Amino acid sequence: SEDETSVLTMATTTSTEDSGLLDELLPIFGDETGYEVDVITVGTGQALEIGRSGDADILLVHAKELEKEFVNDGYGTERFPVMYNDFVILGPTEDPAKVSEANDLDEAMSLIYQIGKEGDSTFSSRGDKSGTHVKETTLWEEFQLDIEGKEWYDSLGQGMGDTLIAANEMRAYSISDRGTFLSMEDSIENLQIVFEDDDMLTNPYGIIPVNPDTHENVNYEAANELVEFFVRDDIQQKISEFGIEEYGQPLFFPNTD
Amino acid sequence: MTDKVIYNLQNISKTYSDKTVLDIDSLTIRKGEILGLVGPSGAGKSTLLRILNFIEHTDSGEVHFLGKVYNKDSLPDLHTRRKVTTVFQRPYLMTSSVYQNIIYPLKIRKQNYDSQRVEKIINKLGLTQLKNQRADKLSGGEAQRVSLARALIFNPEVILLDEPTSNLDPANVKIIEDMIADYRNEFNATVVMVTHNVFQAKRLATKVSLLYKGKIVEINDKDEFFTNPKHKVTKQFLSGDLVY
Amino acid sequence: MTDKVIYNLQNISKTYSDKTVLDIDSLTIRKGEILGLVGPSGAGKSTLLRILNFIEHTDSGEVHFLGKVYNKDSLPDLHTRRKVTTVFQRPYLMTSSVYQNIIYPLKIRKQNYDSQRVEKIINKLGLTQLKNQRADKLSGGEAQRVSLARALIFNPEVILLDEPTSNLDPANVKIIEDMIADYRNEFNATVVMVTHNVFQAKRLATKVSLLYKGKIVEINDKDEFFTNPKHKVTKQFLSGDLVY
Amino acid sequence: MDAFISGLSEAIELLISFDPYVMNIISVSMMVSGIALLIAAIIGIPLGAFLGLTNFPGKHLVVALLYTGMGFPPVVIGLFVFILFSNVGPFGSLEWLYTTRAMIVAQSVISFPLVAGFTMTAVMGVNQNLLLQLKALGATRRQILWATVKEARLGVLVSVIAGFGAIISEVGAVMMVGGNIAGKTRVLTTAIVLETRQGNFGLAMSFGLILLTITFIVNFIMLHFQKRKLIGRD
Amino acid sequence: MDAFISGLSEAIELLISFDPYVMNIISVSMMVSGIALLIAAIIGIPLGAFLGLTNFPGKHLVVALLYTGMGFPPVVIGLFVFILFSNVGPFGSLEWLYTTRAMIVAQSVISFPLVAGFTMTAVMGVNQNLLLQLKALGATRRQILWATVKEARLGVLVSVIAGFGAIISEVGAVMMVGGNIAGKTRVLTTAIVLETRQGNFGLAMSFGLILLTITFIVNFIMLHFQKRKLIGRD
Ligand SMILES: Nc1ncnc2c1ncn2[C@@H]1O[C@H](COP(=O)(O)OP(=O)(O)OP(=O)(O)O)[C@@H](O)[C@H]1O
Ligand SMILES: Nc1ncnc2c1ncn2[C@@H]1O[C@H](COP(=O)(O)OP(=O)(O)OP(=O)(O)O)[C@@H](O)[C@H]1O
Ligand SMILES: [Mg+2]
Ligand SMILES: [Mg+2]
Repeated sequence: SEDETSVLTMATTTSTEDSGLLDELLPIFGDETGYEVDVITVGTGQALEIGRSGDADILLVHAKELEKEFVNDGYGTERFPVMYNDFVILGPTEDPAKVSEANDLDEAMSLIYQIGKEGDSTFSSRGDKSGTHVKETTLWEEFQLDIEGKEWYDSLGQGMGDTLIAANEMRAYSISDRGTFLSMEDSIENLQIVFEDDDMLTNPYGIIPVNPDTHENVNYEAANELVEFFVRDDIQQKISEFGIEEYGQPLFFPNTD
Repeated sequence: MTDKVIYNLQNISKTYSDKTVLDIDSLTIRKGEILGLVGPSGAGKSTLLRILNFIEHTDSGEVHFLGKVYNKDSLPDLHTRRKVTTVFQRPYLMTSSVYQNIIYPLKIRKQNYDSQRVEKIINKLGLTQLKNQRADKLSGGEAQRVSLARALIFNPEVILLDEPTSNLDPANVKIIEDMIADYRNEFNATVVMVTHNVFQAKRLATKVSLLYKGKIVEINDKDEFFTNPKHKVTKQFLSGDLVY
Repeated sequence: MTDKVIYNLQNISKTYSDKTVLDIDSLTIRKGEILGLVGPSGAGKSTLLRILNFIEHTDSGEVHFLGKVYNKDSLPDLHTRRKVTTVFQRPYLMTSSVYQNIIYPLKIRKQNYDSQRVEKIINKLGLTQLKNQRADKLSGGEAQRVSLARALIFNPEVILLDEPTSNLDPANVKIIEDMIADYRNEFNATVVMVTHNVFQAKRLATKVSLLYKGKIVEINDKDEFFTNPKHKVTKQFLSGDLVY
Repeated sequence: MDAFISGLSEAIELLISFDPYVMNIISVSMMVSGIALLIAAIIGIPLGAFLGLTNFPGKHLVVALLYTGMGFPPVVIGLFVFILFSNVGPFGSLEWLYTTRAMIVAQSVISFPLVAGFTMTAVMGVNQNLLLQLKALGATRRQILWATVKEARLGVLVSVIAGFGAIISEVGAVMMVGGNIAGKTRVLTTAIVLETRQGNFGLAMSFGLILLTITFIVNFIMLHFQKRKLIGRD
Repeated sequence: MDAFISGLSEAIELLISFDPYVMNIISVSMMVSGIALLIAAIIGIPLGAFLGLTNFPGKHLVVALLYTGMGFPPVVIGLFVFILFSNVGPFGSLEWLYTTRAMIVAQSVISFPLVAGFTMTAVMGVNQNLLLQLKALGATRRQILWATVKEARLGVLVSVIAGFGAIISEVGAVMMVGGNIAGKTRVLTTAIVLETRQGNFGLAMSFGLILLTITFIVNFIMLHFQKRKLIGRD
């Protein structure tokens, strides 16, 4: 029925899909170009793996270092910055570690480490080598806090949403992208933002067409059109407005990296 | 022979999907009797035994048993039911050894038992060699003998036998007939025996009854029944002319 | 009677877990014979029939059947096997109607059949009323008759009968004996019949054989067998003194 | 507990409003699981019956393998099918990945051991005399197989019900090979996961209820044909 | 195809090196599924046998419900258990969520209908004369139940195998209520999903192989006791 070249397969991460942004933008793209976009939602690692095998035409992910490697290895043509949002540190409403009183990120992380060591609270990590998890690991390392094998450090190996649900139930500390937290705020009442706004907490999203030289079957033409679409001014404008109506603040910021 | 009434059936009927297979106005069985039950194939003999053993409900009527009354909504309690047992036409043996099958009734009664008596019964029925064999692989006649052993083992007051020697050779038939007679004499037990073998009824029964199309056509003392049948149908049956 | 050899068994043996239940040096069955097979319970009669019907492998020896030789590794082809059938001691009826059970052999042969003949057989066996009933709920004797109808329906050359009247009343026994005799006369069929009823063997058989502990002790023309038994064991059996 | 109540009313609302999004999800679910089950039954029932009727050296091993197949993690089967149909896999050129076809393949593989295994068990449970009787009546191997399946029909039916239950409720494999694409490969279970992840427990519950209702209706219809057998113990 | 080969060698390596991470995952898997199965069997076998032996009005409905339970989506059961044991749920104060206890509860619920349903089917398949025979011998209800289960033992065993297969391979519910916490509630299936999400298909495959090996060994041991019955069609 449908022409193969009219379908574009995009692999992306759960946090992007769950925010609802794609549901808003992709229909516009479809109306304009006639392309239909199939969205496959998987983990970051799996998204990159799907790209490597040529099972997707384009990737939208947030793991900058891995993305660069992907392009360097010849699997993607180029990484285009699309937008960014930021990470926030979450904690239980009673905030036993008093992280909200911390002056900087270093202190915030140390307080969490300390309360964990004392056995009065826990930390829920995604533990799935996703963009968010990689960022979290970098932070512990940056502040020389060794979380390896600690009883209070729960490595969940799950998506962002599931991790937040778990942290909410366990009254644990955690790190999340702002978008996911805002979209779930209503159902995770035990959690609040205890620390935010630090340069180290930015979370850039990139879009990468899969290299047609490596996999000749990919729909490179359509992928390029989607890239052009995402960086267009009016779409960047829409990205910056997305979520304001519902959450009172934007979930993503237009990016020029 | 004592006069004590064991069974008294009143207006019993049983219907399977519109087909009435049993319709008995009245039937009395007394202690110590050996009632031979004869009748053509499909007459309802096996059905009657199931009702006497309380393993099937009647559709209407009353069964008086050992002085109490039961009907389609009430069955005797376990203790009472355990006084009766049946050796079925197609005995079902469990997939354990012959020995385990035979002592099963004793085991479920959690009864201490005389293992010498068990051995004696097994011996008499020629099952000694088969004791440890799997019971579900037995020949037709072997299965029938195991089934009989399993029934006699726990001294029931009433034994219902559904053609217990149909798959057996003459010598075995004799052994089993003797055992039944002995058992009845020793325990003053009551026996109801379905048989197609008119000679067997003659040899063993004290009373004989003809069941025909679900009805008791005639019931009488053995000698009367055979020498002086009252009913036309009985006469036909005895002369081998009665077909359904 | 023709002389054509149907079966010729040579040094057949069959063992179940260390127990040899059949051990036949030689047995010949000719076309048109009605061989009565007698012997005590557990002698191996049913086992022999299974081997004659090729539904069980022998452990050693040869079965010559209609001029070809078969052994433990070879069975006749379908066409040949379809010339034989058995009426089992415990017939298995499928959970469909009586009628469906009876015409099953015709259906699987994809044979056009004479439905009048089907009706005639059903009628003769007194099954007309039961035609549309579920076959797995029949009484013992009814099941036996259905099983016989199912065997006769497709005109087998050889019929093996394992106590075909054990659950039947005298009138039915007579009908069935007549049917077997008629069938054999009409089709010059060969019949092997296991029976515990010495009278039945006398009435029906042309030859009689005594199986004892898996061995053929004696085989002879009917009259000779009964009036002038050669073997000690045969004499014991006939006098009812033979127990295992 | 609120989630149940709201889930229930939401489910009813979704169903009676014939919401096209929901209707599409239901129809994809039914189509994929239905076809997969058909494939599994066509291969699994004869094979199971054959195994149940035949003795051969090493049968014990085959049986254990078949039963192990019942515990084959659907996600592993999903992964397997994914690799087979991935662009770099042997069947990549078919382009079945992220279509209902790959889902059907995965679900067939998942339900097959259930159908075959339970059919085998049911056939083994049939009275052994049936086999002798059928042989004595001159049935061919195929006719024996068919007659035995008919006698064991309740057990065979339950094998199909079990297969259906397993795949209609399965999520890992269909997610992996279907991709949960809205309007194309999204089925009830993947929709449940999606909604749960987004914290919409009510909607997730309502999809769950729809799924159960479908399963119940399908079972009820299948069992209807067995009614007599089911209550026939008289 | 590479993923299979590397998965296999990785699996063997992981197993023979007694990697403590892997050993822990295996032991949690076995412990959770084992206890859950025990609970399901203790309730499911008698109940299934009872249903198989008894006639009552509406039995048809109960049976359809039970079979529907076989197709109860594990994720929905997971969600259900999650809500029960969550902070705001009725059993929140037990603090069982994200522990093996909640996983055991969920898996018991998942395997229960399988055990009960197949036991029921197996018992219904037993020769109807057994029931009459047992009654005639004076067996109590409980003794009848037990004797029938013994006669239907192959079918009952398979019901347990099916239950085990379903829960050892299940991922949605244990993920949801256990949380896949490394070293605490991570089991083989959740580890598979985790590795898959990370694109480590080889490692995922190797966990899958370990899982299958365990299932196979368990089945083989269980079937061993039934060997005679299995090959006894002679
Ligand atoms: N469960 C059942 N459903 C339907 N019909 C039945 C059922 N049980 C028995 N019947 C029918 O009831 C009639 C009487 O059966 P029963 O077994 O009592 O006969 P019987 O006198 O023992 O005959 P036989 O001597 O042949 O064993 C038969 O026609 C039989 O087909
Ligand atoms: N499958 C089997 N496994 C073990 N033993 C068996 C098997 N089948 C038959 N037997 C044994 O073989 C012997 C002969 O059995 P068979 O059924 O041939 O006897 P039969 O002469 O027909 O006896 P009956 O007159 O009692 O029916 C019996 O002792 C029986 O227990
Ligand atoms: Mg009868
Ligand atoms: Mg026999």
